[in-house]
This record gives sequence, structure tokens and C-alpha cells, in this order.
Amino acid sequence: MKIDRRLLYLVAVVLVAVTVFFPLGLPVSVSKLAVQTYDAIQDLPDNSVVFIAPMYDPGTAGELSPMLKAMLYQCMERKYRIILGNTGWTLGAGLAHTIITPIAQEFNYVYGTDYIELGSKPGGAIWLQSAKADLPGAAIVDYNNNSLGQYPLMQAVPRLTQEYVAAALVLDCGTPGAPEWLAQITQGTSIKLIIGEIQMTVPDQMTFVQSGQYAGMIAGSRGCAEYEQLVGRPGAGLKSQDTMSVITLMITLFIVLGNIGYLTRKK
Amino acid sequence: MHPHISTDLGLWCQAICTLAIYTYLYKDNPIYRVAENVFLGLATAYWFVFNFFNFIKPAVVEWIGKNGQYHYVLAIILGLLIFMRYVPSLSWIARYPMSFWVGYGTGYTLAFTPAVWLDQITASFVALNSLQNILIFVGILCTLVYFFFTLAKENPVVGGIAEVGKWYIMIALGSAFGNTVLYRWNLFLARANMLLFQWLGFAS
Amino acid sequence: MRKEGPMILTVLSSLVVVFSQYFFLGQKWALMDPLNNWFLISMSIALALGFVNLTSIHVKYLQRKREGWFYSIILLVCMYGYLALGLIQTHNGLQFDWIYQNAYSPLGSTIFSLVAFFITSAAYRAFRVRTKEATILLVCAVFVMLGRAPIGDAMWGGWSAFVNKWVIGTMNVAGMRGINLGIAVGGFATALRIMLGLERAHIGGSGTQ
Amino acid sequence: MMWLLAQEQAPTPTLGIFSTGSAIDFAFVLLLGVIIWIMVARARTGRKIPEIRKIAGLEAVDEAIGRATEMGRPVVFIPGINSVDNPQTLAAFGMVSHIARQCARYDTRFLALNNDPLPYAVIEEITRQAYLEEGRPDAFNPDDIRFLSAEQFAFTGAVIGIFERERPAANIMVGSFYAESMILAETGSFQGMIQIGGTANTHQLPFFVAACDYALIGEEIYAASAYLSKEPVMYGTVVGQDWMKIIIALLIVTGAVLATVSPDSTFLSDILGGY
Repeated sequence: MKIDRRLLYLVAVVLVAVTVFFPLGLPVSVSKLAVQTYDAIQDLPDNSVVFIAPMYDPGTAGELSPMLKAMLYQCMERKYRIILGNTGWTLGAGLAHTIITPIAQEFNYVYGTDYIELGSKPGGAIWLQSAKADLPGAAIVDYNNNSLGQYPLMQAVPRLTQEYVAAALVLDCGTPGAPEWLAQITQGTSIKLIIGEIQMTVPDQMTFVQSGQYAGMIAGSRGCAEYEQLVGRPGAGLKSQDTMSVITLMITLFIVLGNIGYLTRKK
Repeated sequence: MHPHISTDLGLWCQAICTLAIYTYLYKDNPIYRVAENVFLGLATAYWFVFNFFNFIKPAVVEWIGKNGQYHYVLAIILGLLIFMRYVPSLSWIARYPMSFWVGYGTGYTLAFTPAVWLDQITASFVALNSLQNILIFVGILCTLVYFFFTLAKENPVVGGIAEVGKWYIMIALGSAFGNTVLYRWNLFLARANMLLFQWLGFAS
Repeated sequence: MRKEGPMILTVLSSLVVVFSQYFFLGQKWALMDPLNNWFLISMSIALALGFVNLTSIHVKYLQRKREGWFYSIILLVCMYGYLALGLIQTHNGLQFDWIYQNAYSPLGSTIFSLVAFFITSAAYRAFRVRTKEATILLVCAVFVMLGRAPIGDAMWGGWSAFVNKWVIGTMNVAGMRGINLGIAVGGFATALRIMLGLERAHIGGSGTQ
Repeated sequence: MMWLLAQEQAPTPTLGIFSTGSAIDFAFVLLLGVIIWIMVARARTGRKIPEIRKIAGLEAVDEAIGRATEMGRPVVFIPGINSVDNPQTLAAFGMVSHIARQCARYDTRFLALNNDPLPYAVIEEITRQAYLEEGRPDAFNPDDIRFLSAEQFAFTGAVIGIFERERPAANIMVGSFYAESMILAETGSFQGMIQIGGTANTHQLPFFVAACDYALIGEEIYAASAYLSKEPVMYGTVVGQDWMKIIIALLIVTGAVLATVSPDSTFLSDILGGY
């Protein structure tokens, strides 16, 4: 049975559109991993400095921006000081800026003291190496092109090492990404590496969670939906779950139909 | 649910670009080809401009000009040598920059990956006291055996172990697959949200 | 000079990286910093190779009035126009950024999202229970999908917990680690083959020697 | 400044000469180097080297080229989308020479599509050389070795276009692939191409396994150049890879047994992680 693939596409688009307007509202259970991740962030010492790295761009923002949002809520509720910056993902800096600005206002975070935005720096793993030796020197200017020397938070964190930074929260979707952070910054140190991962590479990265090299992982849009519930701020992650249910049923149906056709033809 | 179409030029541009690419799903057509070539042109130019202002210009102005680190002049010359490939009699000179880049990459592989993978080995030192740990232990060993290239798979013991390894591999790949399918639709969801809520202005 | 020189340079540059990572003196001298910059600068310049190649191919198409030559004009105009704009305005320029945000970025994201459709047609067309291995892969994929979406839990309450613990957390971890350890060994071996001069396609050896 | 920082941190060297915690890492690299060197030396002196088992995806390379020849349509090769600093790209180079030679021999058009200017430059040179060695330098067309774009999806869009318009019969993709893998493999199959996909990027492997006719899984791509070259010296290096995996397996067995017998002992992990 050969169906025109365009018919399959049409079915898919219609199904997605319908669920976007009329959600099913199925409950989302919370996994152990999500709790572990939440606790890893929650249990950092008071007044810690966390480095949050939005290592993504608009292509993957659909999944990672809601995670960043929930992470910021949790960190600001715990009153951690936040350094926001990435390397190698130019557009990630702009995306993160629009997310952190309203949340920082909500929590009365002072720029330069409670949080700072480094923007995006070129170089990937190479930049991380230099930040380990001299963070302000490697970053030079902040997101708004202001010199970093004037900010108390930067004076307090001269290097990206365990003496100054308690955790690195990396939103990861490719290279450079979490593996570079692991190899260059957190491997063999007390800095906790917690990642927000696109759903696709979850199995791949799971082995680093099992080995303890990552202290936690928000696993795809599902993980985000779980984490949002733990933080108590339901958002876009939770909202996307109904579409995921419908897509799952559809793909499963297509696989089954395709195979029925295949098996009957074989006989 | 009444649409409220945007009047923002940027959003219109985004919507047109998005729809132009999706026409390919029907079939290859002139609209897609225009979008494809516009994108090719923009992308090639963008990366050059980005690299020029992030690496080449700082190198010349800051490092060489201000700091007097004149050895970076050699790095620029080394990069330029790749263009010797267009001079047939001197094209072999282009192998010099190439060998530097390959050598750097080779060194990088040797220098930075072992530490990460050694931790993967020590993480496999699991106490064989639960079903989960035993399954992990057996799986790692069988999968490694699957990748032995010089052991005869005709040998029933080796063949059997490698077969189990292959099951593990397929389960791992199946997990990756299942996760990816959903993730990919998230990407489409992001585009659909742009079209429906931002451009056409449906209330979300 | 033609064969030995590049070979020596390959070995030397990889040795510097290895030395500066593993050895005390290497870290103390901080050799990696200038070396990294050398790599970035020289690679950035080489990006211009792309310009030369694209220009030469499309100018040839135009000269021969090959089918679709019109599209070559579009490509060349966009490429050189955007390049000129970028060099005048820098990459932070207002118009340059506008084009990035409103044309470049949506074009890229949309091509990326085509994957969703292709996965769907592949689900119907390609994912067949042809062999035992393919069957395992498929069954597992469907299982995981149902475990990741709320619909699985709606069908059976323990679905996502089961998938997380046994499929992703156990079988997948073992399989992935085996694959990854093999890849690590293979990557090292390839690197060593290059250092030993066995593989020198990149410097004009005929593939492998 | 760099010097001052290094002084200030003053880490103590491990075993006198190594940077902190690097001795074991280095020992591993050295060990694999020595094993490979021994195997290569054995092969050079003509001693017996074990055969490599059959790898279906590599056997299929000649079949794919044969099919393209029969149909009078081109063979496409894509070396992934990373540059020459990624070992997967270097593994892909090892295959190009074999494929280009076969194409030259059978007078089949060979198209190589590149995302990065450096692999493009290397592949052009390898192909030129291959046509020369087959005595067909006139048949080599430099325009068939193409750089398309350094941007991932501009590249992908362009490859789709070439698949649509040049109608290749065989598509061989080996190297470091990302999200484009599914788009390329599925477009290829719309065109009815025979496809071989190989990568060490585990997140893309399921798509190559499911959508291509043959797949090279992970480490198999690193054995490709040796396998296709059929040279004993190269076989030797693959034997070295196997020895390394045996050592890793033995370490894991020892570690697991130790962890079972005395759960508190961290002796082995301390050595591996500490020096």
C-alpha cells in the first residue's frame, strides 16, 4: 500500500494544529531524574555563584528556552548569584537576555551585583580554557559591550574554577556544548555540571548522568515539563506535552500501518 | 480565536521565508529554489563576516597592533598559504596549513578525550548485586565484543556474545530514535507557533 | 619539502597540544593559548576558500547559461551584497542584524524543522521489521516514545517510570557506553595513524599508505 | 600575565613531570600508541596479521558504485559537516581515495559535497590524485568536488537541491553528521538511491540504521580506511584497536569484581582517576 507521503504530512500538520488550539490536558508524572536535578540545584550552598550557559540558538529554542526560564526561577528563589553567558552560540545570548530581564526585575536582582550577562563569546572549548585561567580577561565586555571591571560580581569571580563557581548549568544542543564544559571546566572539580538537554540527545548524555559526571539533567521537553512542576512555574514545556502525545500516537500508527503493508506483501 | 494579522515587516519576512521552504514538502519548485539560493548566499557571507570581526580583526588590531605579538602575523600568512592551491606549480605549499590544522585536531583528540572516557570506565565498576547493575555490566562487555574486528564471529561463543551486544546497540539506538522523533516535532511546533500566534495573531 | 615538511608539521603541532595538556611544563608555559589563536585565525582566513569555490562554480553556470542560471544570480547577489553590508556595518550592524533575524534565522530553522516531516514519512516507509535487529530497534523506539509522552502514562501508570529505569537508564546506558568506548578507541587510533604517518590523505598521500 | 597566573596557581606536578591528574590519561594514549606501533612493525616484517571480519556497510561500497555505473548516474560522497580537526572527517578521507578510484576506473561521475572548506580542499586533492593514478586525469572535473556552504542547513538545502536535479544513484555519507542526517537519508530514498551511512555521532546513528540500506556503526568508520585499503600495515592498526578494547574490558571486569567483593574499596578508581 503506497500512500503519497504528502498525505502523511497533511495528516500530521492538521493533528498538530488541532492540539495546539484544543489541548487534552493529560497529567505529566515527575521522574526521579527531574527530582535529582531539582535537588542538585536546590542544595547548593547559600549565596553560591552559578554559571548559566545558554548554548543554543533559535533552532532549538522551542525546547531549551522554557528550561532556562525555569532554571532562572529556581536560582533566583534560592538567591544565587548568576553569571549568564555562552561561547559559540551568538544568538543564544539575545534569547537569554529577553528571558532573564523580566525575571530579574520580578526578583529585584541588581545587574552587576546579583547577576551579569556576558553575552556570547567565540571560541568554544578554547574560550572555556581561557575563562578557566582568567574569566574577565576572556570575556572582556558584557552583553551590552560595557567593560567588566566595574562590576562587583566580576571582581568576585576572577576565574571559572571551583573556588568561585558552585555549579554550571548548561543548556546543550550541539557542539560546543556540555561535553566541552565537562572536559574543560568541571571534570575533576567540585563544580556541579547540570545540563538542560534537547530530547534527542538524552540517551546519549544519560551515560554521563549515570556515571555522575553530570549532577543532573533536564531531559527534553518532557523533562522540562516535570521540572517546571517542581519549580512551581508551569510553562511552555508543560504546554507542549499534549502535542507530543498526539505525535506519538500518529507515528506509532504510521509505523504499524507501514509494517502491516510490508508483512502482507511478503506473504 | 480571531486572527489579528501582524503589520510588522520583519514578521512578514520570517513568515514568507518559512512558507517558501515548506513548499518543498509538496515538491521541488522555483519558490524553494529561490529561498535555497538566498539562504546559501546569506549564510556564506554571514560566516565570513562573523569570523572576520571575531578572529581576524582582533588579531590584527589588538594582538599584533596593540600587544605587539608579532608571531600572529605568521598565523595569518599560514592561513593565506591555503590559497596556493590555485597556483598549480606551487599547490603543494597549501599542504602546510592543512597539516597544521590536522595536527592540531589530532593532538586535541589525544589530549582532551581520555580523561572523559576514563571516567566512563570507572563508572562501569558497578557492584554486581542488582539486576540493573548486572544488565549494565553484561551490556557494556557484549557491546565491546561486537566491535572486535579481528575475532571470528563464526566462533559460536564470540558470535553469541556479539549478537547480545548487537541487541544492546539496537536498544540504545531505539531509545535515541524514540526521543528524537518527539524532539523534531518540537522544532516544527516552534515554527507553527511563530506562524499562528505571532504572524497571524491568533490568541494563544 | 613537499611530503616530509607537512608530515613533520602535523606531528609537531599535535605533539605541542599533547605536551601542553599532559605535562607540567606544558601547562606552566601555557602553550595552548597562542596555539588556539593560531588555529582560529588561520582557519577563519581559509573560510574565504568557500567564496572562491562558490563564485567560480556559479560564474561558470552563468557563462554557459546552464539550466537554473537565474538562481546563480540570486546566490551571487545575496552573497556579495550581504558581505559588503557586513563589512561596512560589522556583524552588529542594524540592517545586517535585521536580515539575520528575519531571513537567515527563519530559513535555517525551517529547513531544520523539515526533519519532523521526513521522520514521519520514514516511519511509514522505512521502519520495517526486516530483521531481528530492526525489530528490536523499532519496538524499543515506540516504547520510549510512549514513555516520554504523557499518553503512555495515561495508558498504563508505570510506563514512563519503566522506560526511564530499564530502557533508558539500564539497557541504553550499557549499549551507548559500549558504542562510545569503541568510538573513543577508534578516534585515538585514527589520530595515532596520522601521527605515525600511516594515514596522510590530507597532505597529498594517496589515501592510505 | 599568563606566567603570573601559572605561578600563582602553582599546582604540583604528578610523578614529577605530568600536569595534575594527567599521568594515567597519558599512559593510556601511550599504551595504545605502543600497541599500534608493535602491530605495524609486525606487519612490516611480514608476520601474520589476523583478518578483519566482514563489515557489510564497507562491502556495499563497491556494490553501490557498480549500481551507479550500470545506471550511468553519479555517486555522491558526503564527509560529514565537521572540519579536519574531527577524527571522523579524517576517517572519511580514508574512504574517498578508494571510492574516487573505483569511479575513475568505471568512468562513473563522482560528486563530493562539502560543508567545510578544508575537507573540500583535501578531497579535491585526493580525488585528483586518484584519477591520476588510474590513468584518467582528463576525466577529473574539479567542479564535481563542491563546497556548498559552511552553514549546516544552507548546506542541507543545497544537497537536497543537488539530489533532486543531478539524480545520483548512490549516496555514501561517512563522517560527523548532525540533524541533517535524516533529511539527507530520506531525500535520498525518495530518489531511490542506494545509501550507505556511517557516523560516530550516536544521536544520528538510528536514522542511518533505519533509513539507509547499509550503516556503519560508530567505531566501524574508524576501521574503514584499513578495511578498504586491504594493506597488512593498516590491518595491524585495527588489531591494535582490538587490543585496547580487550584491556578496557579487563579493567571493567576487574573493577566490577572488586566493587562486588569489597564495596568500600575504591582502589582501582582512585588510581585511574587520581594520577
